[in-house]
Amino acid sequence: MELFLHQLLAGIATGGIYACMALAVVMIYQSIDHFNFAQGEMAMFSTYIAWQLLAWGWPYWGAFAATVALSFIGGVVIERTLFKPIRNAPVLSHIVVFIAMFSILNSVAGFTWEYTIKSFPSPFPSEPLFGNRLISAHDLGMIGITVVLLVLLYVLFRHTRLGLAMRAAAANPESARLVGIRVGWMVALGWGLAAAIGAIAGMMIAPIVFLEPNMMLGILLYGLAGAVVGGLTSPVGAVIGGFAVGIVENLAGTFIPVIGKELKLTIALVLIVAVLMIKPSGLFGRTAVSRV
Amino acid sequence: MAAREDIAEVAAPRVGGLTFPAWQRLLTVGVLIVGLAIPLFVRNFTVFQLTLVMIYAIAILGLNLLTGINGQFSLGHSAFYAIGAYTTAILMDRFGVPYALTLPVAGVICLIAGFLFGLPALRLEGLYLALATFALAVATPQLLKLSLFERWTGGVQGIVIVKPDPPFGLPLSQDQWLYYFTLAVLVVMFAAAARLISSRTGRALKAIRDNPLAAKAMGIDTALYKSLAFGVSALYTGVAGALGAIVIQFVAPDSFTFFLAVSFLVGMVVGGVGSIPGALIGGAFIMFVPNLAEQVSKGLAWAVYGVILILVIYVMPTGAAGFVRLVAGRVARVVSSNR
Amino acid sequence: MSAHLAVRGLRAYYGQTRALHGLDLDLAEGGITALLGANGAGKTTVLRAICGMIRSEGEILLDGKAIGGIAVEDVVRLGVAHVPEGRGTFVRLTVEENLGLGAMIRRDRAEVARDIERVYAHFPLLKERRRQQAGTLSGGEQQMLAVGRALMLRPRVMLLDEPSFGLAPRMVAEVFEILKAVNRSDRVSVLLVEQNATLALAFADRAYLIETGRIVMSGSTAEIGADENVRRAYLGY
Amino acid sequence: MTTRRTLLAAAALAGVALVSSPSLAQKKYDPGASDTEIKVGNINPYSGPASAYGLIGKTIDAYFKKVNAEGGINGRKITFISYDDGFSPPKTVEQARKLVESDEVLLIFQSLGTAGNTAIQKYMNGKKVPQLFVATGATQFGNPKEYPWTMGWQPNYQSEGRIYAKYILDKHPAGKIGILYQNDDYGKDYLKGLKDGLGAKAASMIVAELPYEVADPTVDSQIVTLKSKGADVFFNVTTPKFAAQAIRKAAEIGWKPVHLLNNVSNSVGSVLKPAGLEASKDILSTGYIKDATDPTWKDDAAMKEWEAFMNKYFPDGDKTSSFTNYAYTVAQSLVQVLKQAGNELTRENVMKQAANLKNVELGMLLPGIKLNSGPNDFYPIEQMQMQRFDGERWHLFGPVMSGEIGGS
Repeated sequence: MELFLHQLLAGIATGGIYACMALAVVMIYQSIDHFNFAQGEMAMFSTYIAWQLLAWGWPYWGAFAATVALSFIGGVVIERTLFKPIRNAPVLSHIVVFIAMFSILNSVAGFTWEYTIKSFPSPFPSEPLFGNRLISAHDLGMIGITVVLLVLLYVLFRHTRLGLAMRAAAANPESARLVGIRVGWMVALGWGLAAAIGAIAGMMIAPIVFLEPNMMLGILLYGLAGAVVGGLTSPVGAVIGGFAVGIVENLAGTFIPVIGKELKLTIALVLIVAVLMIKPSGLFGRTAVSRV
Repeated sequence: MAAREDIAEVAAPRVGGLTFPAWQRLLTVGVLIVGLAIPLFVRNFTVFQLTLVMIYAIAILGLNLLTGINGQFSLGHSAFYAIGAYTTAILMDRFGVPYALTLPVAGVICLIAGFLFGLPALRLEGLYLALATFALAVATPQLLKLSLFERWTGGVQGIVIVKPDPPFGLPLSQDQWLYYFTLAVLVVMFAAAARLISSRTGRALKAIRDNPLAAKAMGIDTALYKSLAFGVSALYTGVAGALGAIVIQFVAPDSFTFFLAVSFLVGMVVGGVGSIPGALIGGAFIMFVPNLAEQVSKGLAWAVYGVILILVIYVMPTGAAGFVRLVAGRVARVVSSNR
Repeated sequence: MSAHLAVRGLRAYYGQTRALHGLDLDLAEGGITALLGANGAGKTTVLRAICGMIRSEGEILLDGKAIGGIAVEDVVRLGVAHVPEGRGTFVRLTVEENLGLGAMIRRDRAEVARDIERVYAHFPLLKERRRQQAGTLSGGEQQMLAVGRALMLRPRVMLLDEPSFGLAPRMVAEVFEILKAVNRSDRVSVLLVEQNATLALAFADRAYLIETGRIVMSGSTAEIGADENVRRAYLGY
Repeated sequence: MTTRRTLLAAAALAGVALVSSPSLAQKKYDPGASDTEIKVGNINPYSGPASAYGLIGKTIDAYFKKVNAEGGINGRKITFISYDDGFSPPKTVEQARKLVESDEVLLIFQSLGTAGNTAIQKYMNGKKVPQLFVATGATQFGNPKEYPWTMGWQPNYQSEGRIYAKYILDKHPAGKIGILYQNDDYGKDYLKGLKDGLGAKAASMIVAELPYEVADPTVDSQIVTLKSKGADVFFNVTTPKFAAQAIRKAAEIGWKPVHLLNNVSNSVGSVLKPAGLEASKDILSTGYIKDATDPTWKDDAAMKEWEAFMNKYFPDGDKTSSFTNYAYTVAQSLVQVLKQAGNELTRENVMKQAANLKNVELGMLLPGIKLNSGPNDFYPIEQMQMQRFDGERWHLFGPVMSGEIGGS
């Protein structure tokens, strides 16, 4: 029982990582209607920018803010320069460009900052909270920031004209143009926001997993899994999905005999696919009403 | 009137008195002749590389049958490649089966594996299918490593197999022989794919891709055909994997990571989604372009690769096959307007 | 009456294929003009070409200024509202969000709020369903929503693509009544594409007949309606 | 014509006769060697999941630049051709064949990774091209009877595992051992070494052995489990990133076992410092190379030499990474072999000289540790010494121990 509780808490802590990333995944899905494979590498790259600023002696929150701003601009620029020209190409061609971006960012980061791990500071206190040693202040802080982001996104999407325009542009670009929405810029904005959220996720995750060019490889997969389980259309679902994946993975790894510890990831993935079979649009996702 | 001419030309462009399909046939024969001659004139190492190109081409063609013809999406074909490779390696190493006989076994096992995977995949579409196949790709190396199967798979160590010598005392090097062997398999599989696409089954698969609801209404058993597409696709990729194991002489979990699946996808898109000859171009691309990128810059090799990839997509958004069609169409128009 | 929207020598393309072969069209300021023709004649294509949704050549003049080749959203910003074929509602958004989107380019919040009420006054059913996802509405209700959304733009020109499609006859009359009222009160110029020629001729004051991408006849609705060929081919008597 | 043939025959005879004293031998070359150059091939993961190791290839490259700048080896310049295999065995095979058949190198040196080296082992031995000083501690690369063209270099993982076993049996005979290992050949070799070393007691002493995958984001879950299983000896078989995670997580949850950290990850600069020096206190490990980030060696002459080399030839190189120390030393070992080979730069002689290292001392090896090899001993380094971290630097203790696997 004690082990169960401990693993549950550890699962929540890791789940926080996935939730953070899942949120960025949902963000990009909302604006481009598919998934960006280079998302993790973008987050990793942003985190390196923050690391570099810190190394130059910037204060933490200054570097944090600058990184978020730079990432936002970077996201917009990537959309405008890389994806606008191939707007009409098939989806698979877009995916190949994502793969290209993935290799470029990974390679450039490794070339510039080396592949040796770097520690990245946490803005939260390092002593254990409430005498609880199983979940650190940083874990809690990260979960808190995820929730704050979630609320901000909710407000943006549900209660502002800009958010409404973004949702419209993603859901039905042609109709959105017909009401005068500049769809191209909405997509670029979506990229910017996704990059900014990714940057925050990266800066929250790096203190836990250490900063190195390949740090996002596994996390992106789990984040995607979380987003899909929760439903790609629902930010709340994505965050819950992220936690669910973290908890399931830890419990499966610990309590399923023989194969559990070796196939932790596989079991988590099988469960996710099972969820999708029963509920193809995710636990909290809405099925699009399709007109025939 | 002008419109009617346009349509007529798009339907059957003629260049130099030959229709597009006629050019294709001519080109096929030409490529085959060159393919037969090449190993006699180049180094063994190049022969080996070209063999790998053909193997990748078969794997990419497999993926293409699924994505290009049937419209299903897979990021997990490294798994079927791995199953094919391990089938061959285990049969050769543990049971002493001759290498040539392992290919059909690998193909059948992958057909079954693909069909079975295709069943649950039926309920998933687009991104969700992508995730499920992605999961398959990620899980594959773990399953191969699993200590439960270590007796057969060799666990993390993998299996080393012996490279076959040419039969009947043919005066060929091992590399040359494997090249011709692979070429023969490739020709058979490409021809079979071409027949499949133009058959009733092929039309059904394409109908499902273009309009699943209409296909259903026409009485096509979409579930069966979609699973079948998965199976056949896996068969192709599995046979490629089997050949790969023989040529590389080694299988290990690290050989079949998610990056292999990504490479297949890249090869398919670069060659042209839905194009049979495009698979060869795709195979050559994933074989040679990374080496080229490495020559440009060692530290930034993958950045260079990424840039090349982006440029390719910009120039040929629908892959090499689409690009050729476009150019052929243009040429045809210029030729006919000069006539 | 000057031409509010004038089209000269319009050619339009789907990919490599040409669908319109040079056609002229005038839309009178404050008038209602109908575009008649059989299925596939190119009626919808004309509307799509005017608001820049497909590639076209030739001149398109709004108030005498060329608007050919500019982006859809910029055409819309000049006051051209297009109710597309198939309605183009945002099915996952609520009714009220759909209406709000119609006024996306307007800055006068208070006026927008008043206009929403005006649309609700026209279509009380929409008010009842304001919090529902648009996808849950019936075809007729969605059509009302599409018209309402177009009105939210306070357009100067409205392009309507088969607004009667999928509507019960009683509803059709209602929608056209409202359109006519708006046309009069706001002096909106309307270009109407209709399969139902009888309806269109009753509603409009001018009409064009289009066949395989070309204008084959134009004139007042009275003239067109009186034409023997038109009566036989399109009016069915 | 006749005279020339006779001359050639005489030369060949002379070559055979003088084989035992290479410096006097006639010039004799295999592909890849000439009067002016020696071509050395290498395969490294510059991309992909193991790209951190790419630093090794880059450092070796820099070191050979230094050798060349200082006049080369017996007047010959080293041409170092290094390719990327992205840690994928099929690519390793392709690159090895490219090096042998296209670039025609004299030998392949320091190809990295167990799977990749296994993949090319048969090929290299078939071609009779040296696969020298492979960059892996797997035990299968020191088997001269079956694979006379393949040789390891670093102490093998199993030997190291046995050293820890010896320590545990000696100091904590009643300990409950918890193991965290990377789920691949490297992790399993360590595991085997430890279990062999513990012998019959292994089953009763080991309370948990938990694997992790390279793609796993964290090893937090495993650490929590190890603690709750009541382990009081922690055998940490992880690569640097996961080692740092494990050390930090253990400290975070207040788990204070006897912590045995594998040599792969005992760099102060790139593991212990990121993990937290306080948290790393009292960790035990083994060493054979000096760690540049350990202040113990601050004034060491050899370390200063290394630093001068880094500053001049590899200024962008990450000096906190132990890979640069490692690569520098292994490159020196190759230079030693090539020097010994003199003018007889044949593949056979290269292997022969590699198997003829006698008490070679290299500056960056810990005091007392020497290179030794023989026709039946393809493990040049077999000695290690245990060390304890005091929160700032490593302190060596106990005797220089040698593994029991090599020399067979």
